[in-house]
Amino acid sequence: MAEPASGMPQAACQRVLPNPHEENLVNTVRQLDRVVIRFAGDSGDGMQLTGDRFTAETAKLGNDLSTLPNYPAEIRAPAGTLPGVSSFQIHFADTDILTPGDEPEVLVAMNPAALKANLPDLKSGGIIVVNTDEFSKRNLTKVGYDANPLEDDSLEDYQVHPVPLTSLTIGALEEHEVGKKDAARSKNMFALGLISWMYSRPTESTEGYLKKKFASKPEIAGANIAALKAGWNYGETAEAFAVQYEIPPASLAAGTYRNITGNAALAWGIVASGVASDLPVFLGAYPITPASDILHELSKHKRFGVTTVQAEDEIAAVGAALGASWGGALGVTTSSGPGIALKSETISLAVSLELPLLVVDVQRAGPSTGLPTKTEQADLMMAMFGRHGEAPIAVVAPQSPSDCYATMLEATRMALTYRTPVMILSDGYIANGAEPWLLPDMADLPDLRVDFQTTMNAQDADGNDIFLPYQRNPETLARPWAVPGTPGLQHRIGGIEKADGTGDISYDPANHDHMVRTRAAKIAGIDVPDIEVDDASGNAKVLVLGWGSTWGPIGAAVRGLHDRGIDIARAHLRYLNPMPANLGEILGRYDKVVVPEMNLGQLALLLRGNYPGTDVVGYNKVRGLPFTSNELQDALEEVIKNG
Amino acid sequence: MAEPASGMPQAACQRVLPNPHEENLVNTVRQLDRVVIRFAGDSGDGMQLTGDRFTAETAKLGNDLSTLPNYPAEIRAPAGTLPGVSSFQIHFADTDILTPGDEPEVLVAMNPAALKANLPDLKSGGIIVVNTDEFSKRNLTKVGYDANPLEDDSLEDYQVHPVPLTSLTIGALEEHEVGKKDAARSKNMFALGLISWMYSRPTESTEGYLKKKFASKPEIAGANIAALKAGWNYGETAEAFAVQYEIPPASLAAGTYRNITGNAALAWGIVASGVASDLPVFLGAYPITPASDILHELSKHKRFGVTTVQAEDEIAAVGAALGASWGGALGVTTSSGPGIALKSETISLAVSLELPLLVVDVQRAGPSTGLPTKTEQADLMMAMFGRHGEAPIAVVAPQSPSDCYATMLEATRMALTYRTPVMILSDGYIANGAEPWLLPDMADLPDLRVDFQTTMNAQDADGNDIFLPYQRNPETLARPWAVPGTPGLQHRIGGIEKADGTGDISYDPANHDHMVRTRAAKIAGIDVPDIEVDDASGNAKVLVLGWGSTWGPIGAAVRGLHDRGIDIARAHLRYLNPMPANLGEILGRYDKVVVPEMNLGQLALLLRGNYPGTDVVGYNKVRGLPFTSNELQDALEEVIKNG
Amino acid sequence: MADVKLDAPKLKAKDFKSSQEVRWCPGCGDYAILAAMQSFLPELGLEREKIAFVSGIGCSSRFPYYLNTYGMHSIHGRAPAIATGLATSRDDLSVWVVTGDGDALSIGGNHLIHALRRNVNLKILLFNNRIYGLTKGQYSPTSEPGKLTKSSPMGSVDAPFNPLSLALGAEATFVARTLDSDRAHLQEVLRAAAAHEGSAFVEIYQNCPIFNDNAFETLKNPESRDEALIRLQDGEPIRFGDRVVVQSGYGLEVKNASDVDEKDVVIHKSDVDDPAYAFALSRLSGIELDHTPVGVFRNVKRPTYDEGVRRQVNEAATGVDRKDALDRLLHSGDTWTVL
Amino acid sequence: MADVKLDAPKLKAKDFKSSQEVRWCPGCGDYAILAAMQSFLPELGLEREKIAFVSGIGCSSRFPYYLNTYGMHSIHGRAPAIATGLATSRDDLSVWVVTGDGDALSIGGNHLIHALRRNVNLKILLFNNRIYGLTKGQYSPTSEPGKLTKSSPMGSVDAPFNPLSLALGAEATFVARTLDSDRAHLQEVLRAAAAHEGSAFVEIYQNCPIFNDNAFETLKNPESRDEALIRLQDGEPIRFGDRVVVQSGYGLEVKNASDVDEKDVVIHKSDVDDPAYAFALSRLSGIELDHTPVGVFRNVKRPTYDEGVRRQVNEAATGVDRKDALDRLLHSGDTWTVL
Ligand SMILES: Cc1ncc(C[n+]2csc(CCOP(=O)(O)OP(=O)(O)O)c2C)c(N)n1
Ligand SMILES: Cc1ncc(C[n+]2csc(CCOP(=O)(O)OP(=O)(O)O)c2C)c(N)n1
Ligand code: SF4
Ligand code: SF4
Ligand SMILES: [Mg+2]
Ligand SMILES: [Mg+2]
Repeated sequence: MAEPASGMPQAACQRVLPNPHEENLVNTVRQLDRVVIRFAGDSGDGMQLTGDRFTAETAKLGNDLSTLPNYPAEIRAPAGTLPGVSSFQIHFADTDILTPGDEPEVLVAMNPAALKANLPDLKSGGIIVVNTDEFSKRNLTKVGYDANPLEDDSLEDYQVHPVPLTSLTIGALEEHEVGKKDAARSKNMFALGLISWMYSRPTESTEGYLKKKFASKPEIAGANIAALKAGWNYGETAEAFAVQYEIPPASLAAGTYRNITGNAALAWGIVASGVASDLPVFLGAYPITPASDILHELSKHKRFGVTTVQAEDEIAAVGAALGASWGGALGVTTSSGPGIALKSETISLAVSLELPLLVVDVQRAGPSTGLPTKTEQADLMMAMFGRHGEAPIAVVAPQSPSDCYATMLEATRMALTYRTPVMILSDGYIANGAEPWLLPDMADLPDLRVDFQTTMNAQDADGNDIFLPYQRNPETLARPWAVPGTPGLQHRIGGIEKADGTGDISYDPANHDHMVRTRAAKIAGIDVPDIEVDDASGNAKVLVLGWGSTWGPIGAAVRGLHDRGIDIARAHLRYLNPMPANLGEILGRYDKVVVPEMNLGQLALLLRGNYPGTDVVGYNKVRGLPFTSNELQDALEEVIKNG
Repeated sequence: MAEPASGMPQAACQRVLPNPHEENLVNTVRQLDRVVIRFAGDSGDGMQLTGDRFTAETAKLGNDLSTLPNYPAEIRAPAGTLPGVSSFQIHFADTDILTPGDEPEVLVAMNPAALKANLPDLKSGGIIVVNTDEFSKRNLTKVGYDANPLEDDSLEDYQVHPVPLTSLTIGALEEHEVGKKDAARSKNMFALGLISWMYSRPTESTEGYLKKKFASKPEIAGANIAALKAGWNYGETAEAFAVQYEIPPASLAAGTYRNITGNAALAWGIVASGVASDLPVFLGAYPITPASDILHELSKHKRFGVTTVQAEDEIAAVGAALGASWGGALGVTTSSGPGIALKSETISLAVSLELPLLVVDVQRAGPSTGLPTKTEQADLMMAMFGRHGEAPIAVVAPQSPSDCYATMLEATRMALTYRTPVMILSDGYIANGAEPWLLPDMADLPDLRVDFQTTMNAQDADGNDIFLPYQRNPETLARPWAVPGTPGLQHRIGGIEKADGTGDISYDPANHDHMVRTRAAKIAGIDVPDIEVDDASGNAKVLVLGWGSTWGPIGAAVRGLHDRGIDIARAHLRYLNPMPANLGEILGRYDKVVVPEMNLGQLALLLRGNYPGTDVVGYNKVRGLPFTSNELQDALEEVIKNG
Repeated sequence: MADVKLDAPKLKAKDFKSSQEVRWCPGCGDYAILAAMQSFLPELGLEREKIAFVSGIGCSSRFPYYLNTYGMHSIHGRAPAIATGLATSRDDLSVWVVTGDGDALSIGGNHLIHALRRNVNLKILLFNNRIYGLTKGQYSPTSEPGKLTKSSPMGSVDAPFNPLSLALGAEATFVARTLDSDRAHLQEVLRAAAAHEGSAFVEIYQNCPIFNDNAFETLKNPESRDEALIRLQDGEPIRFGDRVVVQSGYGLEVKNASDVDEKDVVIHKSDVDDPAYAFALSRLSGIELDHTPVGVFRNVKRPTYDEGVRRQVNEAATGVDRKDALDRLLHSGDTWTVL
Repeated sequence: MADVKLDAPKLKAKDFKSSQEVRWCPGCGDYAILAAMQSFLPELGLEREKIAFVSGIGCSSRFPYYLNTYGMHSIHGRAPAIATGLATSRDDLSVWVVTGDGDALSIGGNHLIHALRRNVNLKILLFNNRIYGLTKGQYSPTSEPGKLTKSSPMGSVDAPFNPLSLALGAEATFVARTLDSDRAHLQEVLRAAAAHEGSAFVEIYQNCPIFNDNAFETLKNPESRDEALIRLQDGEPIRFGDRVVVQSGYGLEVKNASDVDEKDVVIHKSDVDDPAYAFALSRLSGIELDHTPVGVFRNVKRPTYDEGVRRQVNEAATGVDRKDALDRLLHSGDTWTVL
């Protein structure tokens, strides 16, 4: 049970309980179970900060939530233009939730561009809070509005609240020691105050945040806090805002939570992997959207013995990581599609060397440069097969932002235990999306410590102790990891085929066949947990099976069907190579298996190929956007109906 | 009907017709329908030349034949060592043949290393002609022979002909003006003469060849010719050689033939593609085994308007080829696995730019450096999927050395018609193997000329003529190819997603989905001929389906089964993406489809995935060697028997 | 390359504007370079279709979209390779490469040095803002040591390249430097680059107001620039403000004019064959920009790669009937006939 | 890097021989380099396990197999990148890179120049035989223009790199050249390279008797070598045969000793900070080898990359309880508790 944080501004305490007969009275408070709000403005308007603060307030209140920031693509467009729009969406509820929401019900639009860009997504009948001060002729023309949409009937399907946010903010700050420009820049805090009032969020933590952030500029802190309060009070007093909403806390598992993005969770999962394995972490990376933030985040954590090398290119990045792995570090490399493609030759070397290596692919829309800021799941086949020769590697995919942490630990376990590269397939949606994360207990950190080889491991014909660098662990098929510096175990490794055992170059046909099969068997034999099916009723004929970031939307869709009494089973694949041992059996239980993917059917092809007899139905959209749970619900229902 | 070439040395005319009762008489001539001979010696012994000349003689005699050279791997080992052994195998027959033969029946071993390295392959009971002069204590120890195998019973399963080749040659050349060293170097010609006698081959063309080759050193030419004749005469006179063999000509299709390796045919296919399309050819390449010879060959053919650029690396090589394609050339890049992996990011760009590009992958054993001189088929999945994003390209595979020529023309047709990269999957076996090729008639050269875009192709809202660089041909979905230099059609292309039609950058989700599907549809819609099945009896329950270089061994195996009255159907895939439209229907006809591949089952996975319901049985060996037809025959029989 | 006639432009700057809206951050130095380029291009005396721009990826690499010529916005670092293919196979085009410090020197370093050593007929414009702009502000191979960025929160420990030294070490035949903010100078350098047969390497200091603002302020600020900016003029003594440049060992040194004998002042000559002088010049300023020469450092003639390649092909191909030659090729060597 | 003590070797050459049979062509220059290396390594004063060799692909790159140290035969061109990862994460190892002219300068050019500018503590030995050996004889980026090979049957039109000029343009702190056939000189150079803190770039002229025989004959043949080979000695005037080297403009020139005033003879100093002198020296001989200096061209101190990276990590990590810090990291910033 969540404990709602206290400390709302004074006015908030005077709220009136909902009264169905007085709905139109001022300050009616209405209970909602969930709401989706989107803050949208120019890149310079501070929408990400606004969203982050609203999220923090909401989290403290005990709601479950999920967020999705949306930055302008690639380039910084001039202020007030459509490509310059930045937005932040939050979905929060009194139950656990799975996605940042299909359609916002509330849109805060700081300028005409933000209105125009986001209106198509708004739920019909939704609320629009709009900054009228920015609706000048000039700004309207900039985005192609012939007429002012606030003045014609184009918004008649929505509840529009026109608020002169800029001038109200400036007005509220008249007595503060800040210039007009700085005052105007606080308008996002005014908006935050207003929306916080509307949804009964406490603003105290934001005040504290602002004081800390602007510790060296107390006048700015003061102005922002004043704007925040002014916004709150404006909601409280302005007649236009007839209703205030309350979303009761969700009943979440007990524990301490924080909000976390996928990239941060991934970086922290790497840090945790270093701690759990007691190895130094070595990241070789080259910046690329949407993976760069992992490099940025890890660069901050040198205190964990994390080395980050910004290499000259992706090939050098993975090469350096592999060199560090050879030296006994946990070698990691992070990139997105184009960079992963470049790394493929070196990953193939890592397969041959049988050294641990973590390769993170934060997938974005392709092919080629594609849509760098948009999400996609179209690198699965490259992860599986994008190397010359038979070069199998392990592949795993996190299913949500916070899940990145645990997935990285799992990937590390696989890499270290089996001495193999592991590809981690995140995507843009997971990378930048955020959700509350129940912080794990340090006592539960797995023990991933490694036994480095330090002694001879065999005897030659004459009974002398010798070291065989490709002598395998009979259970895992892993070879010894004898790092340079280990006395007496000097040996040479390389990309030419090696005799199993000795590691000497071997052109023997039988040995090559044996090695190809052994490397394949090693990956196929990786110990992965069984996949779990959620088939509450036990009557489902259709299974929906996803992987990666579709977890949230699929879950929400399935919940919708279940709520409507429609039977459907659900499972989600974290382990893509090897797949769980029980998967075939599970697939066999259902008449049809629906596989929603943000690609043209990559997992579907693998399932058809690996589990003959399974009737796989793909649901594929490649729009650079996550699925909405509504579309999925419709699609699943359709399959169920058509038997 | 082949016309046997005349002009054998005198002695050959005095042969005696075979007489079953006189088998042990001197100079008995026995008819054979086929034979497999392997010449083996040190790298410096000139075995490739010997094999080539024997091949030329055999071809002229009208036999069908197939050859396979085998060079030492990678490095030049010291003389007389096992890694330094070089060999050349030829299979010739009085019918058409499909492979260089599983096991040699005759081994010419110029030194102990050659004997040791090749003996395991020799058919039991086979003939060994061995140069006894090289069997010194020192040479024997070098290769780990404790005792002289010529002197113990280790060769008792074979018919051994010990011949002091070196001293006989030196002796024969005593009166020639060459030093002892040069004389000794002619021993390969002595051996050639002897084997030519044994198999009744004319040596005239070799004499001509030697005269031409050593035109500037007539004494060397003379010595070689003398050695050749001495070898012949030695066969004729030495009592040891009781039997002479004859293999009557095969009845091959009428026309002019030449022997050709896969790499040469591929290079000539590229030359022919330039001629057929009337485009300049631009090859960007970086040397790599076993693809370098294509670069070497094309470098010689500048007279065809072929430009070859030896780039700084594979990424530059494909980049330059793509740049040239943009400029209106036929852009080609050639490499092997490691290099193709490096090219993948740029191929993904080519997919997005929708420009023609030919990418040749001469596959070798992987992963990583693998076994560079050994063959494999393990890059199929990389060809299909080894790029980030949904980046489909066309994939074709030649089935034999001479087939490379036609396959390149087909690849060019696809690339030019559909404006797409096309991957051509050859392999080491095809690349270096050789077979007779019925030379095509120039009149049959396809017309591959392209319509470059030179005019506007649309109108804007105001009725002005405009150029839409992504306006598609409704039939092929190809976009216009408007090369720089074309007046009025200036436009910009790039790897960011483009609006269909205009080609302008577009972040529109619906457009991205449309473009992803359109690129996929374009490849899926490529016009490829139906696959043909050879199911003579019509009673087969099992189909064997191969791709690429397994064509020969599979064909030979199937012929063996048919000869034994066992029903089996057979088909071979040249078009791997898209697959022929009738393939599904064909697969559906059979209870089981056996797919032999020199990988762990890549085509098998694709077939299972794309043609659900097909019972695919993989036959996989990854030994760096082609299949033998015997093992295939056994494996197929097994499947047929087990129903 | 297309025969550049640097006279009588019949096109205007506006003829080189494309229909695409220009999208860099407000105040980005790329705008000035674009404007300078658009008003310079008519001087080439070429039709627009004879000009091709190839870029990699980066803010700077969006340049081709804004020019009404042929353009390719390719992939990160590969523009010199792609342009090599185009320039080698097409002698009628004027081929320009636009790249950034990350694009050209980090991921694309290999293609750059190879294009320069081969002397492919490309005009390579490196927009050096000493930062990764597009990916939001990581340090680049030209950032100053100690630079604080998202990927170097404790300060970068990378020693930077000196792009001109690197180009000279890679046998570049034309090496120049200019500034985004000085249109006249920029155009003068573009003019010289265009007239050069072979690879012309031009480093353009470009301000990124968002991630590395004022990186080149020393050279722009009226208070400092006279002390820092050295305008090279062929055949002229190197002077700036009241300073002059003199030889010192194998390098160069700045002195007060008053302390130096007039005859000791170095006379700038870009056409010296030995690159040692240009190299010395490139070392006059390091990352600190205290004495920064701009202008053409080196401009010498050497056979171009593309011309060499084409000459061989043309020699071999002249007068050849390809179809006939193909038939003869197929029939060359040992053949036999089955009747 | 592991603390190199250049004294009291307790190991012998044979201790550095691995069990693998050496497999180069008879007469290959690589044998001599290997022998020199094996008898030099004891001088490092390090245990064998403290030494790691990383190579790319090429004949030369098989080198690590033959040394009883740790070794990685990696992939083509990538050895400097892989070695950078090893050297940066392990301060206790002596890391050597063995590469060829194709491996280092063609496909691996980018990693090479970046390792040099960063000054990663690597000893990079470039076996320059001016040809691609392993792939059987195509021209390389150091082959002479006009070279006839299988891939250039009408003669190569590529202008070559001067590897030392390139390294200097890439900010190399240690640059040297030596010859396969002169064991004493080779070892002297290896000694200096080993003692250098940072990237040491050593070009070794290596004969490939199979595909490019006698490429360096001018420097080896007793009849020509005295006229061609210049042995650099720190602090000594540069003389060879009856010739001397004098400054000429920003470069250097060879003169008859008798025509030159003793004081004008250049005194070789490898420790000059300004790379202009070393660059001038690198230009003294081009592809023709007419006046070829061997020895240490440049040897200066500059902070190393790996040391800088490690210092930051060590500073930050000292005294940190990682598990505890992880717990605090997870709980940092805004958190809330559900009871
Ligand atoms: C293969 C690949 N790796 C990384 C990226 C991401 N990326 C795009 S531009 C860029 C660097 C841009 O810096 P610069 O070349 O200096 O250009 P600027 O934006 O500063 O003009 C990077 C790392 C990419 N697009 N492709
Ligand atoms: C990615 C890749 N491309 C190409 C090759 C083929 N290859 C191997 S070594 C080599 C060049 C060798 O030349 P060099 O580096 O000079 O070494 P050398 O053999 O002369 O010692 C090439 C092109 C390869 N192994 N991998
Ligand atoms: S980030 Fe910098 S370089 Fe890029 S457009 Fe903005 S100001 Fe220009
Ligand atoms: S090919 Fe040349 S470099 Fe390679 S091993 Fe033989 S002689 Fe040495
Ligand atoms: Mg930049
Ligand atoms: Mg070489």
